[in-house]
Amino acid sequence: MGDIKDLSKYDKKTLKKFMADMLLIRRFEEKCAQMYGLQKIGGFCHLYIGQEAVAVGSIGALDLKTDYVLTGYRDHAHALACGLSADSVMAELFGKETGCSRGKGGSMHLFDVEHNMLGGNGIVGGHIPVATGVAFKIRYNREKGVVLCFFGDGAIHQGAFHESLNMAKIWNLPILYICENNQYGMGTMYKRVSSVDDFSLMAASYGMQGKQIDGMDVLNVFDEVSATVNRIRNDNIPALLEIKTYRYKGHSMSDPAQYRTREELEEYKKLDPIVILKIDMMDNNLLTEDEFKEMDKQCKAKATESVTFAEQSAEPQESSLYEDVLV
Amino acid sequence: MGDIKDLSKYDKKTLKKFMADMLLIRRFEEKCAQMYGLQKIGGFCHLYIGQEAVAVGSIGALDLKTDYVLTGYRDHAHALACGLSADSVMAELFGKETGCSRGKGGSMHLFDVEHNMLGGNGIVGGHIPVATGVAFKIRYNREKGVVLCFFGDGAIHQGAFHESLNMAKIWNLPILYICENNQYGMGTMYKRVSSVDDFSLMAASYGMQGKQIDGMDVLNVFDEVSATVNRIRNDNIPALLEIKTYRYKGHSMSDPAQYRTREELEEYKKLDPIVILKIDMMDNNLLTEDEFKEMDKQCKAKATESVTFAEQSAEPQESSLYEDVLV
Amino acid sequence: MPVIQYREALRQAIDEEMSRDERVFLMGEEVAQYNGAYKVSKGLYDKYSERRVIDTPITELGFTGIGIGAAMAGLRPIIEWMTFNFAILALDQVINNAAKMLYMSGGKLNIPVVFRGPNGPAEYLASQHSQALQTMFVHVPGLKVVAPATPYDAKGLLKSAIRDDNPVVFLEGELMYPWTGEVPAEEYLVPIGSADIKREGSDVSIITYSKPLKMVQEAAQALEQENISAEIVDLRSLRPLDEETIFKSVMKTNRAVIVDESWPVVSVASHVAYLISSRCFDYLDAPVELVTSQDVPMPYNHNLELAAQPSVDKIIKAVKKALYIQ
Amino acid sequence: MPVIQYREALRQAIDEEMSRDERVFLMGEEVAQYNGAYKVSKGLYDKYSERRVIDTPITELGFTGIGIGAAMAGLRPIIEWMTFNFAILALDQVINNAAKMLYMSGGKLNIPVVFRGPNGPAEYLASQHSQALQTMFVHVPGLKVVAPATPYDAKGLLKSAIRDDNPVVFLEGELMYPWTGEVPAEEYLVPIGSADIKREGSDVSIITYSKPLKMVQEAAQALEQENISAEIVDLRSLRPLDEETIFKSVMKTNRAVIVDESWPVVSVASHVAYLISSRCFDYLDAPVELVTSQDVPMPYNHNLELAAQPSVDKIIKAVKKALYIQ
Ligand SMILES: Cc1ncc(C[n+]2csc(CCOP(=O)(O)OP(=O)(O)O)c2C)c(N)n1
Ligand SMILES: Cc1ncc(C[n+]2csc(CCOP(=O)(O)OP(=O)(O)O)c2C)c(N)n1
Ligand SMILES: [Mg+2]
Ligand SMILES: [Mg+2]
Repeated sequence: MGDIKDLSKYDKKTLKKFMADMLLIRRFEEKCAQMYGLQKIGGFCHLYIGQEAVAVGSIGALDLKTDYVLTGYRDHAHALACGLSADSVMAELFGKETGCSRGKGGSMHLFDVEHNMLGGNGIVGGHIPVATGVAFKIRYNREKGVVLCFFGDGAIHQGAFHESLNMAKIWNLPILYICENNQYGMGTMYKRVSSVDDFSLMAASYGMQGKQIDGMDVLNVFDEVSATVNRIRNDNIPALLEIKTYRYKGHSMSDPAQYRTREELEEYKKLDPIVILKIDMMDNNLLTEDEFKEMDKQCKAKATESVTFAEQSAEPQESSLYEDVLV
Repeated sequence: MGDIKDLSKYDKKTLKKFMADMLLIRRFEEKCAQMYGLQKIGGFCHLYIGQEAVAVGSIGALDLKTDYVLTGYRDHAHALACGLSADSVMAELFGKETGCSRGKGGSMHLFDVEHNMLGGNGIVGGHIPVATGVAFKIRYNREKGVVLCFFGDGAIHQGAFHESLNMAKIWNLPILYICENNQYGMGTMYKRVSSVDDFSLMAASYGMQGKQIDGMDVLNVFDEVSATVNRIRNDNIPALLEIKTYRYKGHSMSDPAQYRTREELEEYKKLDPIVILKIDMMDNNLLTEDEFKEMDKQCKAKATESVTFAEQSAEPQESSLYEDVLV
Repeated sequence: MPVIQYREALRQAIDEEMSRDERVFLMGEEVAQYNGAYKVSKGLYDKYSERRVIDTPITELGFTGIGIGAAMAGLRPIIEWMTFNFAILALDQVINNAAKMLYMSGGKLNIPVVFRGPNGPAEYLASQHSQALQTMFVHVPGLKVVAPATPYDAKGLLKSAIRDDNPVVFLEGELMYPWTGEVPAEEYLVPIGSADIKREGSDVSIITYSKPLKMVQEAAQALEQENISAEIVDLRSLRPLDEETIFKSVMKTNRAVIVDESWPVVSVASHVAYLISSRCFDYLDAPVELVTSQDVPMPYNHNLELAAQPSVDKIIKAVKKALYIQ
Repeated sequence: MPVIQYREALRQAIDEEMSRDERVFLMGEEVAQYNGAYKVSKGLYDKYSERRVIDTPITELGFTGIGIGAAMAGLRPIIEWMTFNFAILALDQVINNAAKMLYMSGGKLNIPVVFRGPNGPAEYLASQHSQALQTMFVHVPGLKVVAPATPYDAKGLLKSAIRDDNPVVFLEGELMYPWTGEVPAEEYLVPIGSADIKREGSDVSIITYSKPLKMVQEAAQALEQENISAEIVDLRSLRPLDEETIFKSVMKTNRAVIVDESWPVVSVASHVAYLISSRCFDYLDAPVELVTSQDVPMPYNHNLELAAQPSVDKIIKAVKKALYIQ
């Protein structure tokens, strides 16, 4: 510590946006936990607290007019970072008609077609081929875009990963596979179920570049993903990044997370992505404590308002049960 | 060429057995082709001609009292090399009651439980997890054995491969994965569908040792597999070998193999595994032309007799249709 | 009218739709340079190049998912499964993504993809390669499933399937590929969801689809000799099912036999038999009879494998049973 | 008699069989150190150590195949699928290997494996996580499939399944795990293949299995108030099916309603309805009625998801329809 990070190469607006996005995710997820406790939200609800830098830094490197994002079931953050409103996400979690999936998808199935966020998927690894198919479409149409495909340290062992990366490489598809290694797949520490410690090694099986990077510093994530995405955009050669991060909460709301120690958790909280960015910005005189407080207040307010919005929204009509089965 | 290979470290009986096994496979497969032409054999029939050194050299390194073999649908050679009689394999191909699978399995489903040859599987890659499970049993029971799991250059891209190797490594299962790279998966040259040229690279994704070796020289295969199997037997650490080989015939009997040139085929035939061993043995005065001819004659006779056996065997009773569904 | 093979009818459908719509492409194992394991795609690689006719590695789950992703993003993929036996590996993608995406996205993302290839037994292929797996797909809401038995229906239905905005599972059959039939030179479509009366009759309705149709036609001719007039209902579409046509026929004949080459338990056959039993309750003069494959894995031996499947004889027997003859 | 939870009954069965037979082991995601996603395996890791209670990576196809290989080589694995929704990924191994190995090896290699886990909808889990997938397994010869609805049946059937020399698919239910019931302290087995009359009655047979049993029992009680006497047939075993018990009941009551939480098309429900319609043709006084889930993917919204599933009300209505009441 002690060293001051030089932020001069970043645009202040960008930095503020990263901070605001991370804060919104944090406050939104906290609100979800609260609403889950009140049984306003049911089922599985996988929170992203602790990992904010990954979604925000990576998606921050994209141009969502041409680029795409797909992820698994821990998807609130990706949806928000892509630009979906807190209102429509919260309404979805409440199962309301105004939710981004009309109340039919719930927490694991958020979509934002307008901003090219194509889900949200409940099957571990199930979206990896699908994301690869989206990259296929970009290449087929000779478009400019790149796909970010996020998945966990648990998902990387699924056959779908192996099959997809090989095809992405032989067809030169513009896709960046991002393994968000938050160290656990449910109750399982990743080392217990993995034959390698460093997942980026797997890239070599597919003739791709692979890299392991720190995911607690949003600017590091942004820099690395930007560089990789630019390379992909130019060369059409897919890549794999392992981004090391940590989730503060249990796997889902029903998990007491007894498989790890308090100490381990506390150790990681010292690397809090919001705190890191805050310190770096303050060190560079790009943020004051008051500004920070104000931003945080606004994010809290947005989270609170989203609950009001969700609560006041209508339940879907029973007839909608039969809609959307087929076009 | 010109150089004489020193065979002094090999036992003469072993060398003769390798020769006899390769010759039997060659003559047996030729007989199959003939019988297929006469419509005595139907369906898919995948011949092994050209690849003999792989099955014979690898299986020659095993002790089939404790070790196991599993492979795909191109399995006649593995069954014969494990010790199944030509009669019972040919009878199976004829669909007869005396076949090793009572005429119910056919070409792709040969089994020799007595010699621990556990199939024969028609789903590309489908036996890789199964073979891993056999290795699991060895470890569970703290036995001495090792499993050889053979599959093709086409199969290696299946998700089943990725999932299995990871588990084999985390549980220290005694299994050697052998990718028989005969350069084609049906009509597809392996490089067209693979992001790497050297499959042994993939071992690194699973923290295993991987090696690419020549598969036209049965002694080379034997040496390499022996060394690897011994290491596995001692350390319980699985491994991956890519054995480079070539199939002379089409993928199956219905494939005219127009996807490759005559020249390519002729080039490979110069590396014929039987010829290589013959020259090496003759150079070392371990075989005379007459002995070779006599061996070949015997193998031809065995192949011919197997046809007689198969023809004279009874068709299964119609009632057997309903047997073996459940124990 | 030109007489062409079933495989050629499929090829024409793919070719016409590919030239009509730039978003349509064909992907699968050996579809391009090898011209297809069963030559359905013959010539298409030469015509459309590797951009639109694409050989895949042997990764059914993976390339099926890629098709779904491409469809979700706006293309209209035709995914060929070399056979349906291998598609079991891809079922997760079909059931959990293709069939559900529209629903779980609240109507935002439709998946206009066609999954096609040979289904059902051929000859001497043993248990892993001889499965008629329609049950796995017909059970699932969010999919359409069609199974044409003639070149005419094959072409018209495949064109409809490619134009459909939903995922369509399209069942062909290895032994049907060389079948011939009349196919008009001019463009036509066969709508998904409509059964076809392949033969009018008055004594019994024989309901079938896909490959068994031919046997049913033979059986009907043989029955004619014995003055039994069989009506043949070719379902063509399994999901949605044209219940009206089925019921109308049975209400007329008052007897039904269903012929299906898949296993009997929880089959399309038993489902249709239930539907008829329930909706035509007051019209049925006899229990609905089923002719299906035996409830066993397929054996390799040819006599056994024939014994395991429907046959003209078995159909005739079932019809007579439904008519209480003998 | 001790009253215990359904999950505890399963745990007892596994525990007893593991101590009885050294070859039995348990493998799956989170079964060991986490004590099971739904706590069925609680305490077993501590008792039997990592040799016999094994956490896997998230690789359903792979570890299912490993179970099959281990069974083929002489062990007796219990493979836990965290839910059946994820088992679609493993279907190839189940259908192409477990179900066919005995047949295609001509009787040489049997596969004594149990595949178990929660099947069917729970609450608020949306379409990918709420599927009742029995159709996919019951269709396939070479498998046995059981679906107990009470702690007593769960324990007795699981012990039978573990001792069975064939692959057995064992369907549980997340919402059933906390259900309680009497389970004897002394050892017992419930044989696979036998249905159980859970309630005697004379006016109508309500045939069900798995989770809907509780609703059916409630409905029967409500119907009692209206002087309608319902007999409840709990199938327990779906393959093989105890047809005799079903038919005997229907021949007595002359009316049947089938309650099944899976989708309706090509379902166990419609298959059983066909069987009854055909074999009890002369006994049925009304068409067989079905109460199933709606033919749609499961929505997340709770009101909608309840509307998508069977309910006491729907069962009562169906019974009345079968009785031509109102
Ligand atoms: C195919 C499949 N298997 C199992 C599950 C149950 N499950 C949900 S999340 C999860 C752990 C995934 O861990 P990881 O990939 O590391 O992602 P994270 O939850 O850490 O974000 C499991 C086992 C599932 N949803 N899908
Ligand atoms: C899952 C699956 N997909 C497709 C097939 C059809 N098929 C049979 S063999 C084969 C090629 C396999 O090639 P490779 O693994 O290289 O083995 P080789 O035939 O060269 O021995 C294919 C595509 C199959 N049997 N199973
Ligand atoms: Mg994780
Ligand atoms: Mg090959």
